[in-house]
Amino acid sequence: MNNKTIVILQVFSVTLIWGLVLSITALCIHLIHVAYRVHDVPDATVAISIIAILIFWVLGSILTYVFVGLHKQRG
Amino acid sequence: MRDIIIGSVAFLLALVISSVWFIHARDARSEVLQPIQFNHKLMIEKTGFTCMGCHKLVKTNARAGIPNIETCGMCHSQMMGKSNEENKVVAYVRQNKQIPWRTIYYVPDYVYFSHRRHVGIAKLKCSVCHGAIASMTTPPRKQFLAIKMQNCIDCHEKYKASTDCYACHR
Amino acid sequence: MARYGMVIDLDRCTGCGACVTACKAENNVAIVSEDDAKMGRTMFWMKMLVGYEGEYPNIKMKFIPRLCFECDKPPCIKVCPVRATYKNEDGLVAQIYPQCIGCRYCMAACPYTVKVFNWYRYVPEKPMSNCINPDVSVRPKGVVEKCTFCIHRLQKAKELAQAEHRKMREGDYVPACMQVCPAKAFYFGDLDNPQNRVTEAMRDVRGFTLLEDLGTDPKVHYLHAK
Amino acid sequence: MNSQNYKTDEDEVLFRPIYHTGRGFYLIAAVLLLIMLVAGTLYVSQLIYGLGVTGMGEPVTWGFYIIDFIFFIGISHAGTLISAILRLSKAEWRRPITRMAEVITAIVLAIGGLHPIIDLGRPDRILHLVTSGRLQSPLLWDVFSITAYFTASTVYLYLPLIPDIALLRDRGDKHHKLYEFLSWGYNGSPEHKKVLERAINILMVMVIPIAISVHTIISWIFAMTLQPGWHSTIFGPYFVVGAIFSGIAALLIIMIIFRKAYHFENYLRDVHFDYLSTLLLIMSLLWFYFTFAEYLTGFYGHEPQEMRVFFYKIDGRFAPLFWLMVVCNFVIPVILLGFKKLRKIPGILIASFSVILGMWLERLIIVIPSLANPRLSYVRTGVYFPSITEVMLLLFGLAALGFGFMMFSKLFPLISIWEIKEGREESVHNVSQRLKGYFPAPQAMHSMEVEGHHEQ
Repeated sequence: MNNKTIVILQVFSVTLIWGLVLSITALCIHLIHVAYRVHDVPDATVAISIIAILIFWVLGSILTYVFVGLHKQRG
Repeated sequence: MRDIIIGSVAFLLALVISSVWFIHARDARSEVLQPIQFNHKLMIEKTGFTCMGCHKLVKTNARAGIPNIETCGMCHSQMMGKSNEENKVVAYVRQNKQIPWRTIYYVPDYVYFSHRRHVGIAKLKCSVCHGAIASMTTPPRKQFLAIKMQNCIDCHEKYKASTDCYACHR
Repeated sequence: MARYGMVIDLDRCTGCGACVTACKAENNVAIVSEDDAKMGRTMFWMKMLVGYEGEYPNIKMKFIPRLCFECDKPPCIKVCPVRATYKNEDGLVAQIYPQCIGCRYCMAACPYTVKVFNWYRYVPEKPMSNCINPDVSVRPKGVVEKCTFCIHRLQKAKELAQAEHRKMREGDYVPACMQVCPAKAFYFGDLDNPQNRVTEAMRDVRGFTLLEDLGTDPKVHYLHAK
Repeated sequence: MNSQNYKTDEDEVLFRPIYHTGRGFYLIAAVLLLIMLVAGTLYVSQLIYGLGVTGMGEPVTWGFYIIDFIFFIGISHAGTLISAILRLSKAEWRRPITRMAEVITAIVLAIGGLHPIIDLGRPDRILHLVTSGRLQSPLLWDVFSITAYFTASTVYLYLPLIPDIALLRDRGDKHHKLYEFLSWGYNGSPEHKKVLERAINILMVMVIPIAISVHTIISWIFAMTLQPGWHSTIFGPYFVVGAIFSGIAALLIIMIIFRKAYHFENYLRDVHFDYLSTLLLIMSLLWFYFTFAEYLTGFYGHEPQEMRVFFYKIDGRFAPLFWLMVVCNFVIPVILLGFKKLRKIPGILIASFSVILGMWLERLIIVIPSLANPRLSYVRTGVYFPSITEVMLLLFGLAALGFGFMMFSKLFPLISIWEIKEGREESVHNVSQRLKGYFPAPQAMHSMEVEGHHEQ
């Protein structure tokens, strides 16, 4: 395992968090869609998902910020 | 470190295998072989029967009804042709034994499915769910339209039938 | 769409328990072992609640057959995380067993405690296993179940009415508990139809519902002269 | 082992647990693993036979699992919340304790998050939450808030860990590649420090509302229903206060145990315990205030259904537990922590254990009596007695917490080394600067610096 693999793994770990963030976003959109289809209080669903999506996006961004910041000035 | 890699590879492998197995086990039902290689096409062509000729309850009952040997026996108490399969039918009729047909289409007990609703009231064609069964020369070996809720819902949405869970679940 | 409701005349009810038995038989409600019963796992969709009024020796027993009240504003459906319980177009509170994940939140939210849970997979023993009603599913383990107003009867009745090209009539569809009541204490039918006997009974001055102040608007009313 | 070169490191003690493992460690780990194994077996039997193996019935349909769920999630507030608040308020004494607090959070959240799944009748249908989840249900709020909190607290654990990982990487002994991977190329340059500091600052502000929301939402699971004893507006803050309360107690216990085991006496000093236990004392008083307010309003209103639950708690079957809870959560901590003489390590340890027990009892007393006394007064009062499965799964949670903590201590330092170093190098200067900024008068400089030492 050389340095290159480690960097690839590191990039992979950042994509993981984005995988989580995006899947949460997709899940929220899916749930909103379902709520609209069955007329089950969609506005509440929208309100809750907005908060959830926002939080996860900020979390993902912070981690990415650190990752980019630590790699930019490497060496 | 090596242990970690080996462990995670093994874990991923197990995950892949189990998920493949899981998906596979859900979809692929082993094919069902009937005791007699019944020929729907020949039957319809020779006798001019419609589906309802043999599946008599299809419009009035929840189950369509598989003909019993008394029905078969009306014609097949002796050989009418030369086929080997007919021979078997005749044998069953002579022994007065019901033919052990095997179920292909079945719904779980928590689902209310009725042919009356679909054929009698909604006037659906048999082929919607059972495919071109009238022109088949051998009995179907597996479900033409898999009995899955998504299939039901797709059709219900298409024809604006009720998609309320309580329309079918019980 | 119809809005099915029920009225139970407590002044007629003798507390015989025929409705309880009929419900158990009709809906394949499990009969649990003695040990389980002691832990409070008896399963009743229709339960005979017994209240006592007055002081010894002038005690008056009060019988209240309690089924799911099919509330118009049910507290249980609000909390279900997977839409396994919801109010359907006929105003019935549906409980969809294959959808239920068994979190039992609806049970905690129901102020009337009408829901029961399948703690085990109950396999009916020999004589009873012949008495399974094929129209009703046998619930698997780990799901919540409750009175359905005998929904399987409605499914059939609706279909028969459709096949005969007519509208549903009063009496086409009655739950099992009402059918067997020897005291004729039950009224059942579409509440939107003012001609029904049930709507008439609902206008009775003796009428009340349990825990009225919660605003759940139960569709099962009781009649009782104070 | 070539860590000899580093023997000169002033904080060598903090690295030691990573490189040296005593026999006691293996012994305790084995015991904890055994407990987890037994509990795991029992859980498998629950999977096979159904929830009937528990002691739950009707109307008590929630039992130990939900209690443990609230309890563990409550403990998780030890970490991120406390460490974030302390960081935010620039409390310098936080430096040696933040890491432990954050680790507790991450581990306990994972354990706590498992409990609702354990509690499900059909865990095989968990995917229904994805395919047809209802965001209107408080349970789904919980799924989201716990996921968010878990992600946030893991990130919040990880980011301040990076410099330490880099230190470990530079030592180059054990797990070199792992540290290389995890350190994300941190090299301690001012730019890197700045990036990390900024990220931590944003996170700690963000983590506080998330942490508060998590326990508020858990309380809403109960408060959103109409049940007597649950349907209360005070539940959100009440649960949060209880959570922080039990969190601090758990943190104190872990600190005392690992201080002893890993010889951190020089880092976790009396002043840390003193401050933390003062915090515990404040939370105890706050908890009492909330409990009093909650029960008094219920009692004064005298709604019959509410009173049935109320008397069941303070006078009926649950009275011993209720009063034990009051003793554990209020009387013992106030006595032990209120007097400076008793506020020593043994006293703090006892008080913390009593708080942990008391808070667990509090969850029990919230969940069970309300369920046992349904609103409909004709329904019989329920009985509940836990089965061995439920007890073992509670032990599983505790064992998993201990085990997880021990595992963590073998990979990463339990005390934030860079923060200690930074504190040593910079904060004395920073704090005195800050103190100067507090007061206008330049004449009293000398006496103020003496005070300054006292304060931090």
